[in-house]
Amino acid sequence: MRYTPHTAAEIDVMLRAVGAASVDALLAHVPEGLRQRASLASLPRGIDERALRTELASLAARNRTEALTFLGAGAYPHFIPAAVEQLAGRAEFATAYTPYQPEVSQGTLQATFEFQSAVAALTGMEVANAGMYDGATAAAEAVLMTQRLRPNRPLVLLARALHPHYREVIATYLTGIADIESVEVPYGADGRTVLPAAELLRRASCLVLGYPNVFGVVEDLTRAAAAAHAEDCLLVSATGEALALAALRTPGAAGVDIAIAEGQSLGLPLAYGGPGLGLFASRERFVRSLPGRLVGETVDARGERGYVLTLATREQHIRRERATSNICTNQGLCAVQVVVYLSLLGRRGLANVAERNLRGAHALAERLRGIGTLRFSGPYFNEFVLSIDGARRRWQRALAAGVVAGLPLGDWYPELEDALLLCATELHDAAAMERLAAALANDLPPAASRTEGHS
Amino acid sequence: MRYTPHTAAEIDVMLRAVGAASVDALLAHVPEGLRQRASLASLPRGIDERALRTELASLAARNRTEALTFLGAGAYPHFIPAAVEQLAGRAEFATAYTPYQPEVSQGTLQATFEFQSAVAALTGMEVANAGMYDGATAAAEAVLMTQRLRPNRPLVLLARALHPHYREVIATYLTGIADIESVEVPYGADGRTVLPAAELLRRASCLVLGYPNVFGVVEDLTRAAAAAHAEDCLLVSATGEALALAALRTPGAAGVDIAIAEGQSLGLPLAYGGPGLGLFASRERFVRSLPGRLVGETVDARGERGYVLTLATREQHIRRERATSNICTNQGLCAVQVVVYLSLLGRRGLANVAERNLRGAHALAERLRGIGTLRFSGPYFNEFVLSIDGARRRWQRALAAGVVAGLPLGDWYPELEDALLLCATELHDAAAMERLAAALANDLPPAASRTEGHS
Amino acid sequence: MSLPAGVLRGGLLPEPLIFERSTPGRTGADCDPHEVGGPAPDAVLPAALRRDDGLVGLPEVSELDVVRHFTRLSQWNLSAATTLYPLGSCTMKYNPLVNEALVRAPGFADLHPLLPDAWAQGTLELMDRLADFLRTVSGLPAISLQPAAGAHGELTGMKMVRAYHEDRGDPRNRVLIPASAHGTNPASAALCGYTVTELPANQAGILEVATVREHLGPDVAAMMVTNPNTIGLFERDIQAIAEAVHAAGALLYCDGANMNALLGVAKPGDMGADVLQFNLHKTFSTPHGGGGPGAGPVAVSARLEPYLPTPRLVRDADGLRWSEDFPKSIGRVRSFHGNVGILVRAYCYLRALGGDGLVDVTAMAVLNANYVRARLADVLPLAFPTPSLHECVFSDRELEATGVRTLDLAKRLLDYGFFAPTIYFPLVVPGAIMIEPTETESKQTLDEFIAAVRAIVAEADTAPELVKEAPHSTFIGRLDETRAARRPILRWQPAAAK
Amino acid sequence: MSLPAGVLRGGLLPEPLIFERSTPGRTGADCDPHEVGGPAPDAVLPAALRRDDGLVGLPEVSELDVVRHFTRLSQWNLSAATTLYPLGSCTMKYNPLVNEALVRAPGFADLHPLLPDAWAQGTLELMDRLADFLRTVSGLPAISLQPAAGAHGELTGMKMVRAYHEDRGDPRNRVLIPASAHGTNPASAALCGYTVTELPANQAGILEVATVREHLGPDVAAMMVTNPNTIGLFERDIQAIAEAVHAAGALLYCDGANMNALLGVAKPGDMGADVLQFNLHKTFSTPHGGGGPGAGPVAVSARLEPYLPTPRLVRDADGLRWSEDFPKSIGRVRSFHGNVGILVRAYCYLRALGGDGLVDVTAMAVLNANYVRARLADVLPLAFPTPSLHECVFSDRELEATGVRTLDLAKRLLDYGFFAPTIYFPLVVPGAIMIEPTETESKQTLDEFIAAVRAIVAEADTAPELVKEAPHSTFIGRLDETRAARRPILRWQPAAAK
Ligand SMILES: Cc1ncc(COP(=O)(O)O)c(C=O)c1O
Ligand SMILES: Cc1ncc(COP(=O)(O)O)c(C=O)c1O
Repeated sequence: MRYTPHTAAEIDVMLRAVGAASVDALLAHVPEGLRQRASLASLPRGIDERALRTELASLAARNRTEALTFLGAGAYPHFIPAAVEQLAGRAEFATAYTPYQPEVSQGTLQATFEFQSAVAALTGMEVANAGMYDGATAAAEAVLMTQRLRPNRPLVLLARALHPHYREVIATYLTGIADIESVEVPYGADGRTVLPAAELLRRASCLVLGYPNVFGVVEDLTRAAAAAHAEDCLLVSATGEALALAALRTPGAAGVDIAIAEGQSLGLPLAYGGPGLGLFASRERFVRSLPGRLVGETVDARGERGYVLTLATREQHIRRERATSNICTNQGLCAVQVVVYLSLLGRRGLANVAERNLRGAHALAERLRGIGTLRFSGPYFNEFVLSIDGARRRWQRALAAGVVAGLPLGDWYPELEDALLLCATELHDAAAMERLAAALANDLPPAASRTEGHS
Repeated sequence: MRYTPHTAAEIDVMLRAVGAASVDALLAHVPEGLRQRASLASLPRGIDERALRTELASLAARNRTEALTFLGAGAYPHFIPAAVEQLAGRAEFATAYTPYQPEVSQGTLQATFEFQSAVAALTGMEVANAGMYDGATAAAEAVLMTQRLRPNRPLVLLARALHPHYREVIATYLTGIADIESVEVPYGADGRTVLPAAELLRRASCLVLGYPNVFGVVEDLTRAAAAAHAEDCLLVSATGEALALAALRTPGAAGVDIAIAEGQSLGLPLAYGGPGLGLFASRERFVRSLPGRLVGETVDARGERGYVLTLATREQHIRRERATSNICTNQGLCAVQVVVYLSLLGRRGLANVAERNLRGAHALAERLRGIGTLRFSGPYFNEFVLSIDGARRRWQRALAAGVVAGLPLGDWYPELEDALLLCATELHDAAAMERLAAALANDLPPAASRTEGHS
Repeated sequence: MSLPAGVLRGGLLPEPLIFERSTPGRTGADCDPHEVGGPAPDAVLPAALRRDDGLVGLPEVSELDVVRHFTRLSQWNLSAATTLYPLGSCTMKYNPLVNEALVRAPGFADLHPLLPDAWAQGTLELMDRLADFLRTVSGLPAISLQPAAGAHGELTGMKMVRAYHEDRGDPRNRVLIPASAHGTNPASAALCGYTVTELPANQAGILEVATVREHLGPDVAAMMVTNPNTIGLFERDIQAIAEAVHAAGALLYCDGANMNALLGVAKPGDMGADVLQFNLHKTFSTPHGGGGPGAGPVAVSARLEPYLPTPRLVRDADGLRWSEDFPKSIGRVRSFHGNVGILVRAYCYLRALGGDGLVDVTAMAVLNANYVRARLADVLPLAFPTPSLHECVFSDRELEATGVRTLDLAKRLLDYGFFAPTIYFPLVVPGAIMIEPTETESKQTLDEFIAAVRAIVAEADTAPELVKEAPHSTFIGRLDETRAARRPILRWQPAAAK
Repeated sequence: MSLPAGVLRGGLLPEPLIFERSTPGRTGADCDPHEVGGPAPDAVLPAALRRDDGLVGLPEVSELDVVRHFTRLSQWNLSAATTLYPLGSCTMKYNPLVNEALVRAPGFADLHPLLPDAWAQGTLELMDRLADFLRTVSGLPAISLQPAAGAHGELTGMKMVRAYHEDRGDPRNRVLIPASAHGTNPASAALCGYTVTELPANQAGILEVATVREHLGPDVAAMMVTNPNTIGLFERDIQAIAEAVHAAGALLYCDGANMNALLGVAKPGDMGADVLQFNLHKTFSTPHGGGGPGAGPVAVSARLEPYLPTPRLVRDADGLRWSEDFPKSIGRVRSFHGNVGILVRAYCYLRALGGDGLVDVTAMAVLNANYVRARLADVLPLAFPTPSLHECVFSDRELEATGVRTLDLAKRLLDYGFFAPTIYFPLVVPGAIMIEPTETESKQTLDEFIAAVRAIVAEADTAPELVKEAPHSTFIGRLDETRAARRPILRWQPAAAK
């Protein structure tokens, strides 16, 4: 059988050692009624590696990844150097598990410690954990953490301009947790969140802002932190495009209390949205309230430096229902992959990729001037909202020409029905921008656009 | 700069240590006249990894690997399990070199020892070396070895049914080596080589037969060995399709003196013909005449078993112009890849793949009955010659339908102008065979065939 | 004479932190920021919003530095690809290399999650087929592939439990959980606002229906059971328990982390489960990645179906598409559609094995665990003599006289070239040693492991210090965990900042 | 107490031979022989031609066995991906990982070498562009990519030399080769039927034109020179030597293994070379694979062009195609078209670096070698004080008093985590230690290496036994090479067969 190595002769010897007449006899204590109904005969039979390759290739071919897309909105296409997946994918990283035995897991442990250090540096914060499932769940965990830190505050304030997935996940996580209400904070004409009144801040454990927010607009965290802290409310920044942190003032420098981000942009493929990686960083003084795993430095019996999982008393396997989170398996290998990416690019490479994104998106906005207008006046990084009449119709036509003209924002914001959320990264060259401009300028019926050959 | 890590500051410090004013000063002893003409400014500037990927992808797209082909003729398409390349490709195997320091090269050494053992088992011979460039050069080295073993024999006998590349390479290797004449031995109606007269054998250092030969036909090595040995002539078998050795009586059992083969079929991709791997196996008593590297077992200072390069006194770095071969860099990683493949399939898997090939090729021949006829009556493994009128025309038409109907043999054998050399491996299923049959049956002009839609 | 620092250790290379390899101005991969023109950052970002620290604290190294660094680090791990990793409850089976190659195909890897559904039909089809597989295996009619791991599946499941009761106007507040349960069970229940009541098992390690009945009440929202439980024992009363739970108006949550024991043997749906999370990284062989990513799809009975997270995959004339049109849904539990890369691997595994292969998986997993159990039971006391399935749990109580504890035995096993079993879990077994060999291990490997455990037990008598000071042969010695927790150092800092 | 066998050694796992992991009847990957029907083997193959031993002697292991086996073995190697590998003459530079990914694209990997040329235009285009790069770099007008390695390129080149002379009715029989040459030079010349005359260098390690003139004569077919020579010294008289050689009717063969020192510095064509082999695996960074595959393209001057191996790539209106239409060609030197997979990698490297990058390669390679030379010259005597380029050669003569020899120093370097330099080559330097750091090494790495060498030289005085018994920290101790050669064991054999 595939992947099960025993020969019939070996099974015999083993059964004798066990004292069982057959493998079936080992299952005899499972109630007969259950066993009779447990057949898997309705499943297809197994196939060999050759057939599997053929099948997967034909499935992959039904995904149109060759199209030109300007989609961001929480998942960002970036170039990943070959070394990143080859190194993180090494079998010794990929097939180990949580490093419960540190003496034979130093590879994972040191890499994770380096990841924590790199995330702290990227966010400008003091501590970072070993990673969460994704940006949205990290945001939800951050909100719950503010509730532990400010236990008597019945509100959490969520910017309307925070990515809707993040708001939805926070909402899901909050249900059932008694008496916490979440309040939506509106955005203004510049696309930035209008800071809530002191009265609201005073009753809230936290204010959560996107950074950049879902419109790509850069919030003023420094002002928000000052306002929140004046009322002892914690400020949480949530970054969907982690690369932006290489260009923007760090959450740490701005005075944020908890900075979370989706790390996918930093060396992880789009993979239809997962696995990504939740980055979670905060202040030293809050470390015992952090959710998730932490790796710390120590020494071995001979005094050599080494790394271990630490502060586990926050975690479910020790604290059970009083744990700071229920997380167990996290996204370990993604964290390793991200730190490989960050190491490879380093200070200069990362700054340059970020600058390339910023310049590219602004060049695109410039190119589209006249075809549409910028919806918001606030500063942005690599993503912006274009107001354009007949947004949905034009989007559909561009599609027929093989161009995905970003995201029609009406799906998420009814008030933005005539707006497209467009993203340009280092993967979009001038020719790609021309194709988008041509596709969006086109206001003819779809059939015509196809023959015009924009694809 | 790409791949050169120094910063300007470091270069300064290093130059100071060296006592040179500039890097250029280090080159000052190279004659000025040469330096002035050495500019590489005419070469394009470097590109980054992203641009490189784009360029290579567009080149790869110009190769029509998606076509249905029935080509063998010395290079055989086989399925390679993913584990094979992933394991052999591990950086520690790929980026080491010849294991001159065995204490830190045991990975390469043990794997090579295992390779030698597996090749000996596959060929039924007593010793095998660590590999040669390819089957053809291994054949040439075998011929030269027979000249060392039978120094006073002015002839080498080469079967006409030996792959022409092998014959050509042997001829190239023999030029300049005084007074050796090579004689071509014809084939008969069954496609097998007509054994040469005793008179010829008596003057020859060796007789070289394909096994299977270039027509896919299985020679009778046992008879050939008896005839050759009766005249103290050595028998060399040359196998282009190494997988055949899993189905056919081994050269060792048949009494061959040197068995060489092209190992590509055993886990190496086609790669447009290279890198492949020359397998080279022989008898214990000839070991000191072998060309190429050998790995042997030994012990370390503590008595632990380990492996080293051995019997190096045969080699160029010690014996220089008196070496048994000039080979230095061989195909080390290919040997590792082959032993991974052989390990993964093992006795049963390999026997089954071989049987699948044999059955498939015979099923194909059966399917083509009536469209053409088998040119030769001798037994075959996964390749055979089809006589078919208008072979080249039909081949051309099949091509237009996206099917490469094997090799028009007229290119290599003028007497076989109306013959196609066809190969079917485990990659050819019944539908593929149907497509070939349909394509070959078609005797209409090319344009028509295209609209008939065989592609 | 002692060797200078920085020297090969038994063949492995030491390596500092990547930050300690940095040189100012060095970079491994770069990008020309001017490629497409566009304004400079300071032309469009006000100074107060601009980063001005030059990304201090990130590494500055070459590509070769990075390659050597992580290649060296990787070699310091033991892993399922290099040795037996008998970590109980974690199902560290072989992770087929072909799956790693397949998931990296650009058709899967480069797919943006917000592409129009029609443009993602390959992945949607794969997800739909995977869902089908999992429905069949679980015997439950509906499923969501969204959760990112087992605990996330638990959270999702318990949120549905809450939604169900609230929807009926009967918001209950208590959940029953056996004391042997994995820590994620109580933690997940708590995250849904439930208080937890722990239930004891009987002398045989089995949860009795009577115990359950005793604790049931109108305030109980659900019972969470792991079956087979974390001792590897099948909960024989499970159907009766389900009936009791249902009769009390509560729901039955099944923790599916141990599904490797049940393929073709019993379906949670048939046991009466209302909700079950899969741990694809365990049962369906996706690599554990040093701690993830995993995937924790959650399957439910008909009564919980309306509450499944959105978006859900539905099929109409045009093919598969995502729908949010489920008003009772608990909503999203993460962004986008799940750890799709893990789903692809799990699909490959299921497809490769097929129905017959899955049945064989469980049969061989159970045989292997029972073989280890039988061959060790004379030297280590079993936690319970009850027949077990895919794993076996021992305790260290007979070692007590030697002073050797479970931890020591685990550390000493490392010297023998094996990863250690899960230890001190489940909490109900003193000094628990929980061994799950999985079905992919050969008899030879098991025999070597058994010999090692037996040798260590003997060493505990003859040379207890050898065991207590283990490991001796690892890259690094026993690490001081107390020190790490007392004065936590959680990141490297630039020298100036320290 | 000594640990039982089979135990972790400093973190590395031991592993027997794959054959010793076998179990009768086991297999890792299989194939259904009946998929497409067809007759059974015994129906079509007479018994005398059929294999009947069940492939005895091949392994019988599972996929997991294979994965663990080769993963473990791989970790026993030091490699350029894990540490400095300063093997002189071998140019062990960084091998970019992206090239490994690119060459595996199915468009390259699955291409049959006998496909119609029109169907292989991508690879042909790549080969043509690579040939262009190499022509520019060498300053020679024509090239063949067919040879599989450096020595194979030499053989090809010398066959052309022979063809040239024979074509002119002047078959000469002697070749001049400096004593410092690589062993492949005389071996290749001998394979072409030439006798070899060894030429000494002068006190400075340089070959003088006078020495060459002295040995030239009408029987000399060619002179083979390596430039820079194997001591890393540029042969300054090269142009005068070329003139003398040509004046005597002979040809100049340049061994291009050291081209890493010449990019942008000097072109062999300008030096007067008639033929030059490239070692792509050295100069152009294709991985060395534990001993190959490499590639040894051979470039020639106009007068040798007619003799290049066939087939040759020509461009016509339809694109690139193979042509055999070169009647003076020496013919094939191997099957098909060369080690194309290696050519793809070399192309990627050349394309990524471009002209400016290649110039930088040599500059940095020369700087690194000179840095090591400068920092070690006070503790190890240089073979020659002459200015050197990309590598430096020391001798062990000053260690003599301590009893420590070059071999010991090399073994001790392993303890320090470095691969050893090339030793005892070139033969003209007693106890030669030949160090080629290459351009991809950082100053830090070089400093660590320098510190290690200096420490060992100090140890030779203070603790000579420590050095003489090295290595101490490797996976296995110093191996007995004499024993291996005396009673050679060259293969594993089934127990019964022994
Ligand atoms: C029994 C049991 N339940 C739940 C979990 C939690 O699963 P995960 O780690 O994927 O979150 C685990 C895994 O550790 C487990 O063993
Ligand atoms: C100077 C020199 N010439 C020739 C060769 C032979 O090259 P190859 O090993 O590729 O056959 C080498 C490599 O070892 C070399 O260093």
